[in-house]
Amino acid sequence: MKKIVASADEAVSDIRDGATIMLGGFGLCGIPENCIAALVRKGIKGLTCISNNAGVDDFGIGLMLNQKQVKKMISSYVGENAEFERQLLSGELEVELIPQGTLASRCLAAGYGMPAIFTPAGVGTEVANGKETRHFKDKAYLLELAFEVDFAIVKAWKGDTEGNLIYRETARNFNPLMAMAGKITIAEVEELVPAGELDPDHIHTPGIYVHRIFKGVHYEKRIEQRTVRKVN
Amino acid sequence: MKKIVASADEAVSDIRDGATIMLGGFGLCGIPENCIAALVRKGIKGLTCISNNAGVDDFGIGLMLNQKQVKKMISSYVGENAEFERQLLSGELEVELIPQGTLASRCLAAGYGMPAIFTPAGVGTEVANGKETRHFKDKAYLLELAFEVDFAIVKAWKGDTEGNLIYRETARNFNPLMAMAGKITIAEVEELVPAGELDPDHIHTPGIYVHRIFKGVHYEKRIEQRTVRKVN
Amino acid sequence: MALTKEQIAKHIAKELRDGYYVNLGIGIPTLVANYIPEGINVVLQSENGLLGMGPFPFEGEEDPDLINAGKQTITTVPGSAFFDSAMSFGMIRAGKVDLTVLGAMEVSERGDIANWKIPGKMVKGMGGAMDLVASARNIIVAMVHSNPKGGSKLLPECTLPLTGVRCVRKIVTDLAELDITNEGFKLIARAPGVSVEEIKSKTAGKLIVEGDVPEMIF
Amino acid sequence: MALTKEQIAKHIAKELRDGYYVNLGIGIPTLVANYIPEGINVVLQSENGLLGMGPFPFEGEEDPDLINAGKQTITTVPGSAFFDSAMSFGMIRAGKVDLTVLGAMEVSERGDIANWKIPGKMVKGMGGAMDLVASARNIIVAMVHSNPKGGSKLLPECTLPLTGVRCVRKIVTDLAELDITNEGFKLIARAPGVSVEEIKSKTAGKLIVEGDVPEMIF
Repeated sequence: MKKIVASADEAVSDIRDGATIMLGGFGLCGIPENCIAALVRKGIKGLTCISNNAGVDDFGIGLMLNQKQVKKMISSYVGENAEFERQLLSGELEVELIPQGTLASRCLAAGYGMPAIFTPAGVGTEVANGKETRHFKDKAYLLELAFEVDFAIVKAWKGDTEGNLIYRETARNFNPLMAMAGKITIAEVEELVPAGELDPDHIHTPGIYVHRIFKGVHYEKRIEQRTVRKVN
Repeated sequence: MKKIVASADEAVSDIRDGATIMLGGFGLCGIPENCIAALVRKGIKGLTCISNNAGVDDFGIGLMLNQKQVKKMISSYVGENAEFERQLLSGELEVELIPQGTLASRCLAAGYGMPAIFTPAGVGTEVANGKETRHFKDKAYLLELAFEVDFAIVKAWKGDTEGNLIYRETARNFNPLMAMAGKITIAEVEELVPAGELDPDHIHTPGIYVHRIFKGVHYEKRIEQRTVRKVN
Repeated sequence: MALTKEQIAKHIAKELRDGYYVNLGIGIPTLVANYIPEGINVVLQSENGLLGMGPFPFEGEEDPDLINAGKQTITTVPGSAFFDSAMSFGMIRAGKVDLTVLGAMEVSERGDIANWKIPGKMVKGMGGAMDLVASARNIIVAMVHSNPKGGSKLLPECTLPLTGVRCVRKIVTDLAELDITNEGFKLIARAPGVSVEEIKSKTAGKLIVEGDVPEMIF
Repeated sequence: MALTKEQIAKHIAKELRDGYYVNLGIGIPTLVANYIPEGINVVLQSENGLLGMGPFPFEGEEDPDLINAGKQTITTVPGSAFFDSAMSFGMIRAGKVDLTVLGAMEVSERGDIANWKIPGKMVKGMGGAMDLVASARNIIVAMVHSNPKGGSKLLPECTLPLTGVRCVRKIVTDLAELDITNEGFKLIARAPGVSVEEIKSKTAGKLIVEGDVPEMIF
């Protein structure tokens, strides 16, 4: 069964209006640029997007927000983005904010077949509202449920024809977790190689978690906060 | 703070009678041979050992069993080992058998600060006795608690002076999980290199989980089931 | 004629589909890998931390760091990946493994399975069996129809301690292929030359026979 | 004289011990990295998936794949390691990070902290702050003593939505170093030239002053 697809457009072709999708990346680092562009071209609406951030005005998920394709964002940190703020305040966009570690763990739980996990994050705060709190050894934890999503879309550095993925530096972030959490997982990679070329000890996401893979093009890899030091 | 110790003997020097220790490896693959030898030399008794298997008569944890150092084994599969069977039947040795995936997940839970996890393994069997069963979406799961252990002892292929570890092939198995689960984690490696020589993208166990590291010697790497095919 | 172990494996191999990820237990299940139909690619998972298990190594090429869940020396195929035991059972629990084939001592007509413990005998442990049967989406049992004393291994209720409940979907024995249904064991195919009556007499649990039951073809 | 941001950071840096793994939040906490005492090695954790964070890159050497939790371009030091977000927060939850320094809008005398949400303003989210404060063994808050309107940020109870409860151990402000005790804020040290009376007048929560409170030394 071939996992290779020709393009981002083919990869996302069966994502429909109203789907729940996960998108890897932290800020603009390690985001699936090609698939986001394809989703914008496709023009589907009413999406629920699970992603740590929501992009900026003219890049990342911000591009989908501009086209009003997103009904709901589930993130840990949003709003580097004026259009996002406008839609939120006008009630066009719904936002659910969850702690970053909880976001990561709920992906992990999905990928590892665990229906729920316990985390102390948010105990005693409004995040705990409506959730079960349970004590283990006098410490309180919240019960947080595994995500269930139709599609997970991730970006890796290298991939092979079996769907094995390797990420680079901090562009790894949520990508391997979301790759495990999708019913259908789509991976775009900078370099696509034949099976056998990646060292099996170096693989971060085994191909069993990946259903479609393609070589992305024209990565911009925009930097959100360019910080440098002076040469002494 | 230096993590490097000179030898296996130094690494295990503060493990006392009655300690609970985890030992990495699957069968005889990826076991901490040097530390096991040091524990045998040290002669401490009354140990509770958590390890997927219990070695064979004259190798692995079997060497500690021969010296009657083990009070209790917590494993998923044991008894390739006549002395083990004798001690078990005579009541000298206590054994707790737990499903292999549960063993792995209880290590992961410890390493990830999760007090407990849910798994379907063992539902409706004697493994479920005395445990909480809970349904999520009509499927039953057991609540299994994170391990709490004094010492975790693991074997890696390569390590650096910061305690970062890389495993080789299926010698990885439980090692990265147990490395995360120890209050004190001891790592023995085949090759010990200066910080900066390992590719940070290739590291399986970040050094934050490792407290002591040393270069092991004289690895026998015994094969338990030598199976080959004929050249046609 | 009762099937040989190889024929049991060969018959089970017909269940393989292109792209399947498959976990094969020790014994007869291991043999299934020898009968993967042409044009079909499957990836073998070994629960000690490998996707893409290959055949045994040639003599002299054994690698002690490279073993399967039966602790046998093995090889990898191109495109393989190594991972730790938590991820290995994670992918099993998450239903990413399409098919699990394993042996059994007893199977009940509801699909309960017992394959890890015989009271009074030294218990070696369940290994990964409880995780596999609790999690795999599709579990096929490969076993002989009767135990060494001649008793049926297909029972109304298991008498041995259970490994998992209501999890087996299909059984292939030396005599027959049977599906687990809400009503009991449903006879799907007979070993060549084995009569429905013989299967009936050797199946203690409820057996459902509908219409003409075909013979297996090899 | 009230401390500068740099002095707050420098004073907090005295808490560092050799071998510490440290997570520094955005703002003043980030500056702590500039004042690591000589002879002390600490490893900086960035919760987006890095141990061994180094300084900002030289111009032209920015790598878009290498950022910190503040989304700034950074570098690594020898011996660094990358990992995913689940492992990153896993090591935080498991108490492997020895010290976390972060900013706050309000801290209560019980050690509750509020630093993520102001009702009526656009809420950007808690990011990793709730995980950090719920899990780190040792949390130091770096902030100014009073809010822009002159009100105290050290309160009997937080008025803003909480980030975490009973988690802060120490606060270093522009005026003072204070420990959270069962009885309230305990004054440990004064900024040079700042009187106990001034600190008392600017601390709304219960302040405990025992004996002679030393001045900070820089």
